[in-house]
Order: sequence, then C-alpha cells, then structure tokens
Amino acid sequence: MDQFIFGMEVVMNGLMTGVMYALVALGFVLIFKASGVFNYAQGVMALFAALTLVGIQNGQVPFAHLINATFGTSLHHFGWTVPAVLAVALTALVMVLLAFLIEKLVLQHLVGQEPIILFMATIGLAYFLEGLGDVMWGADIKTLNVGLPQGISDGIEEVTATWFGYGFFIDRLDLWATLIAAMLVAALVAFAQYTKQGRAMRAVADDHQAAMSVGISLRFIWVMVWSIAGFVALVAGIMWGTKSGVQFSLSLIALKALPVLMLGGFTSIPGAIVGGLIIGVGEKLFEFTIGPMVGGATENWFAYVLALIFLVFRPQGLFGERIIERV
Amino acid sequence: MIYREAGDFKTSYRDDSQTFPIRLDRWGYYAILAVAFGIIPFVINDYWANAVLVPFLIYAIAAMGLNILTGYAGQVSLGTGGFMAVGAYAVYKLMTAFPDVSIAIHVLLAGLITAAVGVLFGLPSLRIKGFYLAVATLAAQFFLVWLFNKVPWFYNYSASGQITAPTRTVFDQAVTGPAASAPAKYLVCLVFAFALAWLARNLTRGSLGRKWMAIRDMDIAAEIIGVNPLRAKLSAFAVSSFFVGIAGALLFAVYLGAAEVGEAFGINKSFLVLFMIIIGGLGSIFGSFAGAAFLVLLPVLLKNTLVGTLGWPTDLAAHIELMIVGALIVTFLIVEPHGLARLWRLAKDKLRLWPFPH
Amino acid sequence: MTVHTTPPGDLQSVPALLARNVARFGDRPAYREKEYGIWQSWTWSQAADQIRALAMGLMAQGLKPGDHMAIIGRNRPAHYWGMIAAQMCGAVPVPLYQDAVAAEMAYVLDHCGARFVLCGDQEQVDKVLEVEQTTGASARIIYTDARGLRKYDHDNMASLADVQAQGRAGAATLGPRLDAIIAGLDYDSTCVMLYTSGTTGKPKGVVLSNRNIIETARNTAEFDNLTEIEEIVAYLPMAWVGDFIFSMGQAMWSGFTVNCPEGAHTMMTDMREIGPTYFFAPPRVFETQLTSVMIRMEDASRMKRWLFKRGMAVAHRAGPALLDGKTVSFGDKLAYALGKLFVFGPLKNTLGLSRVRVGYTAGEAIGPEIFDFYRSLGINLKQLYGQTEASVFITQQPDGQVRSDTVGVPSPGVEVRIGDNGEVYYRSPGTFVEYYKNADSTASTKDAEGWVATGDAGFFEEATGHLRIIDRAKDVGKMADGTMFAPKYVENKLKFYPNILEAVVIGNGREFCTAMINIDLTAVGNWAERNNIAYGSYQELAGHPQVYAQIREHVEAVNASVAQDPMLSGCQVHRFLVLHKELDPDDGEMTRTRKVRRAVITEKFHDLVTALYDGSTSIHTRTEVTYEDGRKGAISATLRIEDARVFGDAARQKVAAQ
Amino acid sequence: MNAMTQDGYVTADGRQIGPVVMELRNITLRFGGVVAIKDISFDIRQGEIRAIIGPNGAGKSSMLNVISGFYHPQDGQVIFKGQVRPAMKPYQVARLGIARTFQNIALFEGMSVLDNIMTGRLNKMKAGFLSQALWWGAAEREEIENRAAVERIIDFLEIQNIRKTPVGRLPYGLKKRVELARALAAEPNLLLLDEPMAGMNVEEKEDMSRFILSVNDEFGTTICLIEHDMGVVMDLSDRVVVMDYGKKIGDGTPSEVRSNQAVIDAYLGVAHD
Repeated sequence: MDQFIFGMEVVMNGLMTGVMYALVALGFVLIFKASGVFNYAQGVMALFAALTLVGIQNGQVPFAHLINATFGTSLHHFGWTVPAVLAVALTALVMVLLAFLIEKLVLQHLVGQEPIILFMATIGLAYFLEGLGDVMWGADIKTLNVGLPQGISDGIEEVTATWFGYGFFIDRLDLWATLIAAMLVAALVAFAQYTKQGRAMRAVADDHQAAMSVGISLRFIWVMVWSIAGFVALVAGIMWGTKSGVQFSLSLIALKALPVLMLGGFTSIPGAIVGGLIIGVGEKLFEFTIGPMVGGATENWFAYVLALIFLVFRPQGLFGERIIERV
Repeated sequence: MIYREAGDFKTSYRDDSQTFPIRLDRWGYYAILAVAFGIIPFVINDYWANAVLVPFLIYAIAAMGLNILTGYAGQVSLGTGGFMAVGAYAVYKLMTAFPDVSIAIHVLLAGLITAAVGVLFGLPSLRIKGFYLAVATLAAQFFLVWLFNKVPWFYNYSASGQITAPTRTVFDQAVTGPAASAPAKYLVCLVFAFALAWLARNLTRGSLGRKWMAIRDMDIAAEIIGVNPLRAKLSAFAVSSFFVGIAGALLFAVYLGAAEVGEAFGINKSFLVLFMIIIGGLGSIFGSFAGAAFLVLLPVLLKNTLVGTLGWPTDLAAHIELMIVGALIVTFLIVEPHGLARLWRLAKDKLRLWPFPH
Repeated sequence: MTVHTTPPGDLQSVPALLARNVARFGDRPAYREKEYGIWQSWTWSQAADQIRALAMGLMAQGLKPGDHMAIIGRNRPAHYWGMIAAQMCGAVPVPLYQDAVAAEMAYVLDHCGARFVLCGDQEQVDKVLEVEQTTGASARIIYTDARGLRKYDHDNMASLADVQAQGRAGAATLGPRLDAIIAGLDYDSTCVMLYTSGTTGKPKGVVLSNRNIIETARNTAEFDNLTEIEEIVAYLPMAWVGDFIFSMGQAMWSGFTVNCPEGAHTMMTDMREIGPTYFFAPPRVFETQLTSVMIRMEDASRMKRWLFKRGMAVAHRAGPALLDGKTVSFGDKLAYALGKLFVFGPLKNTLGLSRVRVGYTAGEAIGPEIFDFYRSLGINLKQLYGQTEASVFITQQPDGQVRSDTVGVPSPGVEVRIGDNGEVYYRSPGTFVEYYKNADSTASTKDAEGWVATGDAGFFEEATGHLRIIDRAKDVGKMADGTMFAPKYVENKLKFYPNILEAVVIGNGREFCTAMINIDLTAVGNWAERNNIAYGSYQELAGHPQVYAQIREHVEAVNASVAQDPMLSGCQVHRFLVLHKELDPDDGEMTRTRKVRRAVITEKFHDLVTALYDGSTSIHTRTEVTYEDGRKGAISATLRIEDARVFGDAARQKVAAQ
Repeated sequence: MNAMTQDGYVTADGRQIGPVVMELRNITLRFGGVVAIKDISFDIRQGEIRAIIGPNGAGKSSMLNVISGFYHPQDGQVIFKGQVRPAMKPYQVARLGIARTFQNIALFEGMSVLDNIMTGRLNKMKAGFLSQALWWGAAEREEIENRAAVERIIDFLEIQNIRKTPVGRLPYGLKKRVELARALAAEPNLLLLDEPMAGMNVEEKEDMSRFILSVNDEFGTTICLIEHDMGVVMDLSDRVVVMDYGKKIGDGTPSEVRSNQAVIDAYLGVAHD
C-alpha cells in the first residue's frame, strides 16, 4: 500500500517534471518546424535568460568583470533593484533582441545547409551564449526569486492526508510551474492554431517555397519563432532557476528535451507534450523502483535509453507518419 | 604555382591510385614524416608535448575515428566521449590487471573492446536514421559515463572514483605515469597516429570504404547495388570505435594520467571531436588532422593572448574563450561548411592551374 | 644524280633499326599510349615482339612483297607497328588521312591498289567498305578496335589481335620466311609511300626509300643531338611526312619514346602529362594555344593579370637572349628567374612544354609575336622548311640562330640553290625516289641531277646565310602595273592577328589588291562575349559592324607595314570583305593540312571577287557547304565590302585613280 | 517475329534470342488498399531488349521494383533462371546478377565517377578486412583488376574525360550515362533500366539509345526497360509489354503492339505527355 502511495507521489512529481520537459521540448519543436533548425542552444538560452533576469533584478552592471579587467575599475552594481514584473518584461525584450540577432547574424547565412551543419551552428551558438552570459553577469551561482510561492504546499498535504491517510509532499513551486507551463503550452498551441502569425508559421513549416510564394516573410517568421523560443526559455529558466538556483547545470535540461523529442517526433507539438510527460514519469518511476539497486542517478540516461529502445521499434516516433521508401 | 606536373604520368593503376599521385605532394608528405619522426623528438619539451603535440595527435586519432563513422559512412554520432571513456577504462583495467604486458598491446586491446561496445550501440542505426540516430547515440554517451561512475569495479574501488595511470614503459622508456618524458609520450602517440592514419586511408580507399560512402550518399541505392547495410554500418561503427577507443586510452594513459569520467569524457568531448571533423572536413583524413590541430591550438593561443598578454583573470579569459570558440565555429560553418580540407583542396587546384584561373 | 652516302653498318632498313634498338635499348620504353586511363607502355623488346607477331600474321593473311598496305586511323602504336610489319613483309605502308571522306579515299586506295587496309575502327572500316562498293576492289581489312564490328562479315576482315595470334601460332614456318625478307631489305627498298595533299589537283604518291628516311633521320638527329631519352607526342596525321619522320624515322634512329594521346579531345591534358622533350607543331597549333592562353588569362584576377603582364614583359626582354646564350644584365637575369618561378615556369608546365629541349614549327610562316612568345618562355622553338618530297628537311635553324622571318640554313647533307625565277631548288639524300605511277610529274619535279623544285620563291640573306621564303612560286605574280604580287606574304601578316583565322589576298594582274577574310570564332566570339555583343551564328558575328571595324584596323596596320618594303608595297589591300563561312577542307577550299586552295576559292567565290573590284559596297551570295556527315547544303548571306586605307605611293595612285 | 520456340527466337534484325531468363507469373501488388499491379504475367528472354511501356501511373515503376526485388508482390511468383525467387533483400537480389538504373538518378553524389562505377563491382571484390586494412595482397590486386574492368566500360560509354570528376558536378545527361556504367560494371545477367530517356533532349536520347543497343550487342546483356515515350521504345526493343492502370493490355513485338486497339486507346490523349 505504502509503495503504491509513494508511487503515486512519484508519478505526480514525474508529471510535473514532465510538463517542464514538455515546455523546453516545445521550444525545440517550434524552431525545428519553422526553420528546420535543431536548436541545441535552447537550454543555454534558458540559462542566459535566467542570468539576465537575475542581473536586471539586482541591478548588476553588465560586463562588469570585463570592464574592470580592462580599465582597472571596480564596478559591480548600479545600486538599485528592479521589480520582478518589470525585470521579466525587460528580459523578454532582451530575448527578442537576441532572437533578432541570431536570425540576422547566423541563420540568414546558413539557409539551405544540411541539418547537421545547422545543428553544429547552434552548438557553436550555445558555447557563445554560455560564455556571453558568464561574461555579462558573472558565473557564480545565483538565487532567482520572482515571488513564486515556494515550500511544501500544506493544502495538498492536508487534503491528501485526509484522503489517503498520508500527506503528499509537493512543492508549491512545482505546482505553479506545472500550472504556468501547462498554460503556456496551451497558449502556444492556440497561437499556432488560431492566430494569423501562427498559421503563417505552420505554413512555413510545411513548405518554405510555398509559404514565401504566398507572401509570408521567412525572416519575420524566424525572428518570431526564435523570440517565442526565447520566451519559453525564459519561463523555463525562471522555473528551474527558482527551484535549483541559476547555474550552468540549468543548460543541461535542454539535453533532457532531446529524448522527449525522439519519442514525440521533432515536428509534433502534441508529441512534445506527451513525450515530456512519459519521460518525466518514466524516469522518476525507474529511479524509484530500479534506481536503488544500481546505484541511483539513473535519470542521467534512462530517458535516452528509453527513447532509443522505443525508436528501434518505431523509427518515426510517436506521432510521425510512417516512412515509405521509394526509388 | 609550385606544382610542376609535366612529365609526371602514370603507367599503371597502382601508381594512378596511390595516396599522393602528384610527385610534389608525395615529397611534401615524406618531408613532414621526416620532421615528425626525425627532428621533433629531439627538440620537444614538456610544454610543447603537453599543451600542443600530444593532445593534437590523440584528438587527431579520435577525429579520424569519428570521421570514418560520420564523414565516410554518414552515421552522425554524439557518443564519442562515451566511447573514449570505454577505451580509457579498458586500458586502465588492463594495465592494472596485467602489469607485465606491453602498454602498446593494452592500448590495442582497449581499442578492440571499444569496437565491440561500438557495434552494440551501432545496432539501432539499422532502424534509426540521420538525426534521430544522432540523438540516440547520446544514450551511449550518458549511459556509459553513468556506468563508469556508478560501478566501482571499473575504477578499482578507488576512493576518489578517479582512475590513475601507473607507470608503464616501452623499450624501457616510461610512456605513462609521472615519470614519462615528453619525447616518449610524443613518439608513442605519433606512432599510433601515423599507423592509424595509414590504416584509415587503406580502409577508405578500397571496397569497404566505397560501401561506407555508398551508404552515406544514398542508402537505398547502395542496398540495391548489393551493399549489405547491416554489415556496412556495423563495420563502420566497429572501426570508428576502435580508433576512438585507442584515442581514449591514450588520452587517459599518456596525456591526462588521471581522469574522472564525468569531466574527462563528458558530452563536451563528443562535441569537441565532432567540431574537429566538421571544421577539418567530413570524409577526409587530412581534415581530421587539420580540425584537431585547429581546435587544440585555438585555446592555447587564446589563453596565451588573454591571460599572458592582456593579463586578464583566468576565469574571465575562460568565458571569453568560450565565446570566441563558439563564434569561430559559427563563422566557420557559414564561410566554409565543408571544412579546412575543402579549403586546402581549392587552394591546391588553384596552384595546379596557376597562372590560369580555370 | 643523288649523293650516295655509304650506309651506316647494316642499318639499311627500319626493321634493321628495330633490331638494333632491341639490342641497345631493349628495356627502355618505345611506345606509350594513353588508354583506359593510364599510359600503356611497351619496351623496345615488347614492341618488337608485337611487331614480329603482326608481321607474321600479315604474311599468313597473304601480304606479299611489293603489296601496298594502307593504314587509316589516329596515331596509335598498333598503327606504327602495322607500318613496320608491312615493311618486314616487303610490302609498302601507305598511311592515309583518317578524316578524309570516302570519295577522297577512293582515289588513293585505287591509285596504290592497296591489297591490305589497316583500319583504326568501325568508322574507317565503313569508309573502306563504302569505297570498295564503288570501286569493286576488295582489300583485306585488318582492324585495331573491334568495337561494333563483331557483326560484320569476316570473310575478308580480321582483328589485329587475331592476326597477331595467327602469326604467333605459325611462327615456326612464318618466322624464317619473314627473316629472309627482312634480310633482303636494303637502302633502296621502299620505306613508305605518302600522298601529298597537293594544293592543286589529285594527290601524288611520294615514294620514299629507306635511304631517304634513314639518312634524313640520322643527319637531323645529329643536328639536334637527339638521343633515346627524348619523349615525343605523336598527334599529327600519320599520313603527313612530318609525323613519319619524327615518330618513325628519328624515333627508330635515336630510339626515343613515341607517346600517343588518347584522342584529339584529350590531346592537351595528355600533352601536359607526358611533357615531351622534342616537339613539333604547325604554326596553327601554337596560334590557337596562344589564343587560348590569352583568353584564359582574361578571366584571371587583377593581381594575376598584373603578374602575368610583368612576367611576360621580362620574358620578352630577356628570354630569347638567354635562350641564344647572349649576355644579359644581372637585373634581368634575376627578374627572369622570378618570372620563371611565378609566371612562365608554371605556364609552360601547364601547357606541357616545360621539358621541351628542341621544338620545331613549319608548314607555313609563323607570326613573329607568337614565335617570340614561346621563345621568351624559354622554349627552344625553331623553324624548319621542307616538304614531303625531301623527307621533310630542306633547311632548319641551328640553336642560337633563330628568327621568325627566316627558315634557317640548309640541313646537313642538303644542297639548296635559288633559280633565276627566285624559286628554291634542293638536292639531298632525302630526295624522294619518284611519284608512284606518275613518271611525268616525277620528271617535271626532279631533274636529271636530282634537283627538286620546291615551288616556293625565296632568297638567302647575305648577312646570315639564312633562307627566307616569300611565297609559292606560282602564286608570286605581277600586278597590272608590273609590280610584284606575293599574296601569301600579306596573308600571313594578316593571319598573325588572333582575330583573323584565314585570309585570301587577290590581285594577280589587277590594279590593286583585295582580300577575303575569315574571322577566328574562338577569339572574336570570346571578345563578343566580354563586350556582351549577342550573335546568333558565325555568319552574324562575321557580319557585325564592330568586327568589321576591328578587321579594318588590322588590314590597315598590315598595309602600313607592307608599304615599308618597296618591292612589295603594291600588295596593300585596298578593299576587303569578311567571309560568311569558315574555309573548310570538306568543301575543298583547303587542303587537309589546311593550306588554302587559292584557285578553288577564287573560282568558287567568283561573285565576291567581282564585287570586290566593281566598287559595290555589298553583295548577296549563296554558297554550298558540306556537313561532317558528308551531306550537302547551302547558306546564303549578304556581305559588306569595305575600303581600307593604304600608304606610300599606293595611296597616291589610289587618289590619282579617283 | 519469327516462330517463338521453347529455347528462343530470331529477331527482325537477325539476332538469336535465348530461352526465358525471368518469368513473372500472375503478379499482384497492393499498397494498402491501392492496387498498383493487377495479375500481370510475362517473361524476359536471354539477350533480348524487353520494354514495359504505359501512360504515367500505369504501374510500370512498381513492376520494375517487383522485378528488382525492391517490392514484394502479395500474389504471384517471380521465376528467375527456372527457380521461384523467394522474397529477399535488395542486396541479395543484386547478387543474383540483376542490376538497375533509376528514373531519378541515384548516383553517389559525394564520390567521383570512377568510384561510382567501382561500386558496381563491389560484389566482385572479396578481399578480407585485414587485407584491405593493410592494403596488401588480395585487396590491392582486386582493386587493380576491377579498375581495369571498369576502365573498359568507361571507354565503352565514352566518359574518359570525366573519370575523376565528382558526380555532383555532371550535367543530367552524363549522370544517366554514369549510372548505366555503374549498372554495367556489375556484369549483370539482367539489366533493368527505369526510364533511361526521361528528361533528355533529342540528342541525349539518341546517344542513350545507341549505348543501350551496343550494350546489348557487345555484351549480349539481357535488358528490360520501362519508358513512357513510345517512339524511342519501339525502335529499341524486341518485345514490348503495355500496361495501363496496373493491368497488362498488350504484349508482343513493337509492330504487333502498335496495331493493338487497346494500346491505341490507352495512349490516345496521353501520347504527348
């Protein structure tokens, strides 16, 4: 019985992590659909967003390190702090600007290259952003707090306690994160389905040439998509940042999104969501059940191996169409 | 401009299909070998060995390995780091288990063991193609790293969880462990690099190489003209992993001396080697060396300028370095996606036609 | 009577020389051929073996002493072997022009009564069969390339390989017979029979004895001290005496290597690969090559073009002098060395000329700047003067005495004298035996003392003792006012311009000279491209006003230079037109060696000629043309006729005339 | 056509055609619900040029893919050299000596012309791994032998001057020729040509026809080609199968087929596509 209850708890936690995965994965899917780019930098973008947010909030001087090193000054803070909402807004702006620059400086020049080349480019981009974030705001681990509620949710504990005779320990933050993520996901889907830009985006995804021929500006779409991805990254950054501090490991959640994508298929939005949940729950359960026997930390690889095994039997992923080979 | 090809003609297919058909190239090649084997060992010091030459040779081997898999057989892999780890831990176990057997043999065996592991993780490539496969190879990366981390047997239950290379000798010269001298380390790596490059050239010029390239360029057509995709792909994985395994073994035993799997063979290793072959040039042995040289030298140069010349704090320098490397890679992909090898070939064609433009 | 030198030892026949070479250079390469992507090679011993097998085979096939065997095909070792094999059988090899159309071939095959024909490929076989249907003759056909011939009726046909096999099989009996015949060959037995393309009338079969060939080969080989290490590229028509002397005579005498290109389209690359040390080419080849060099350099980067200009400037200044061993300032030496490193060293190399030790050009006058261009690159390019009847060599330029306007001093063993009419006569060991079945023309060409009229007008320079050729003797005529008319002289000057491919100057017995001009499609076409001048056809381009303007400039420049020479100043071109079609051997307007057939042209284009003289400014004409496949067609066009400025007293006369 | 007997017949131009090499018996091929080929039977004889023609979408390509073993029919048998050929992998079929070209060229763009053609002989190269790795003995020997063989084909198809050019740089017409060369290099018993003339100009078509004929003539190769350009096919082939909507509507010599009413109807209106 207890095992089962624990299991339940694990599953719920898994589900919540899953939503987060789905959120990051969505960033990938959007970009991949619209520009055929597999954006490895997605995770670093999250880190960068989080760093910027903290930096702005605490009124840090950007590039203080560099400036001090070159001019022998000793700048650190402007001495003011920025309210969370404003800071978030500013950061969002920065991410849009970033998206614009990426399109202008990188993507534009790589049109028509093989996917692997584009992929490599985004890895290069990831290196660059990681370096940039550190140079701008310093590499020390920072705590992020935008006023999201934290700590164990007493409400749930009581309720579950009365129901099951056992109180679930669930972090408020996770709840909020799940909520926000879920909302964001919903919003994105809605955006893609019902807005003009959304339709344009899907059109581009289906066929660049055709899209352009009906007067859709590829460049605009790309900037837009990357901005959205940037925004998603920001949200993800806030969640994970608040949860476990803003540090390099944050950029690794991107890697977690990869198996999610393999499960769901690189081009399917629902796939990303379902995939995210499966992985989230799967790895938590595995760690909970098998983990102890093999020394734990199985989250590191479980997702991949799962995806790998899954793919061997269904190469096109959960939602991809069947591949018919012709000559 | 420098080429003088008149009178340099071929009277047999053997001459025509030799590695350096043009006389001048042949001489250049011999010259380089002469310097590498005849001069450098006598002038090399620890700084040059540890900072530049040894890592260059080792990464060149790894790059050749990945190039065989990705550049020649068209199977993208992000698991290089993991496979290097296999090589490293294999050689460690062998060194400690059979101290009397020559280290050279151990390194080769490590390569073979890695090859076997490589084949295992290569199996999915029959069903999974292109991008999906690339991501799937991450499974190998993470699983292997985790494995060597969690199973104490691999690091002989050492408290630190690290593996440390004991001193081993070749011809009574210490090549591993603290006692190893710069020339010894260099020569060992050089010999392996040279032999493996020769091996790679042979494998890629013959029928096996053509099978790989056929699979790479158009797998369906390849199968219809009689290439068995299973054997072609797995052989590519095997050979590639063999190279990578040896590189890993040397990296640990000769270069690092001590390693912790997470940081020495993490995902970044995989990317580093991948960068090398992209920048160097896919499907080119020369490219593997060029790419390795580029990415080994770049940080050294940057460090020397930023910290040495500008006197910046090292952590800041490290971050700037990240930025520059990233930017460089992007620029490179934009300017010449086919890598240094292509640049080299273009330059060469120009020189051969000189003074004519075409 | 001809000078009889004593034969060197027993080397009195080509087969004898072959045996000598096997003994002396057995393992050195004798023949190479670019085939199947590499240079297939045969050492002298291997070649000898092949040849012997072939000879025995031919014998088995019924080739008898005195027979004629025609050889039709591109330059291939097998074909040279065929010729030697024929000699071994006591037969006479008769190489023919492979691009001759059936009609032309018919005459020759019939005239020499060839009992055997060695054909290169299906195309040649078809031609021969076609001929035989008309003539009713039936020669035995041996073919080298079996492609497409398997289905043919083989009663009277065999592949070279099979013939050789047959020969090897029957070696026991055939061998001795063969050796007997070979032993019987001497200096006076016929070595080869070559048909002169003949600028007029039917081709004549020039019979050349072993003496002619071997003596000439020996003398000239010594003249340029050719040895077994030379490499030559055999690419000129096998039917042309030059190729026979270089690739057979001298090759056999000196024992050097004959390299056969894969085909016409790969000539340049093959040439580059081999890098010959001894090279012959008619001016036309050097011309086209220079043109293509210039064109290719046009597209080069500014830096390269600058480098090229500077380099060539230095080369022009110092090159020839260095070549002739004259003293050169240290500065120039240095500059030349640099230029050689960066510009003409590589250039020469890409052209495949960097190893050339001795190079010859002949056949017609070569443009001074073309000549100088190659000389200044450091290529020892020289001129020689000769003809089939002389086994080529009459005069040639010794190293260090090379100029573009002379043809050098008499070759060793050759006597030369100038007739009172200015015609050049010679007498030499190379002097041909006779015209086959044509006693009259033999008599009319070669007198009792063995002096042969070249048919060219020329004179010796007192200072240097070098011979200068003005023109064909019979073409040298008189203008109405009695001044000298030497069309070729003017035409050559015109043709030295890359834009002008051919020119025909008319004016014999006329008041003034006029010219019909052929533009060079490559040069002019490329120029048009660079100035984005659109043109639909050769005709349209030829008629383009800007092209006309250019041509007029050239004509006037030539007039100016002709005016310098009082003897010839009457030959200035007053009016000219640009022809609407290229002069073409298939239309009989040129010989196969691409010499213009003056008579034919003036007759064929008589309407244009009249127009040139009746003062009209344009003329509509219709011309018959023959396509490659032999079909006939016609093209019609309206040509403009333009006046050109003339200089000196010619100008005064013109003014007076109006 | 002269009397067709068990072991062959003589063509109009007097070529002796041998016994049946491949027989297709009641072939039916479906993709899901769609029927691509419906109960088709015909045979291909030793040394003949056999054509399958039909309007676009008649199922020609599917038929060729069945013959080449790339598709496996739901019903019917493929009988090759007297034995029923079981469903096998494409590369196994290749080893039976069946080579093919593709409608939209399937060359290996990253390799030179020479290497592309060499791949055609992969099945003839048996050198072991070690021999290849050390480039010693068998590996080098067979490399040279096969190069020689390939050079004959290069010469035969007159592509000497592009020998070392990367295939990617070639114009369409030449690519088609190189592909033919690759197929020939395998010295196949049965050569399948998938629309060899597709997208060619008149000149190229003439060249290609010339080569197809001389291949059959020189090497006596049995050729089966599909083409929807009737004109070309009629001059080329000895016997023609006509397909329409997955059914066989005619089979015989060009002249017979030409006078076949069903064929005429099928081609009405589509004659010019």
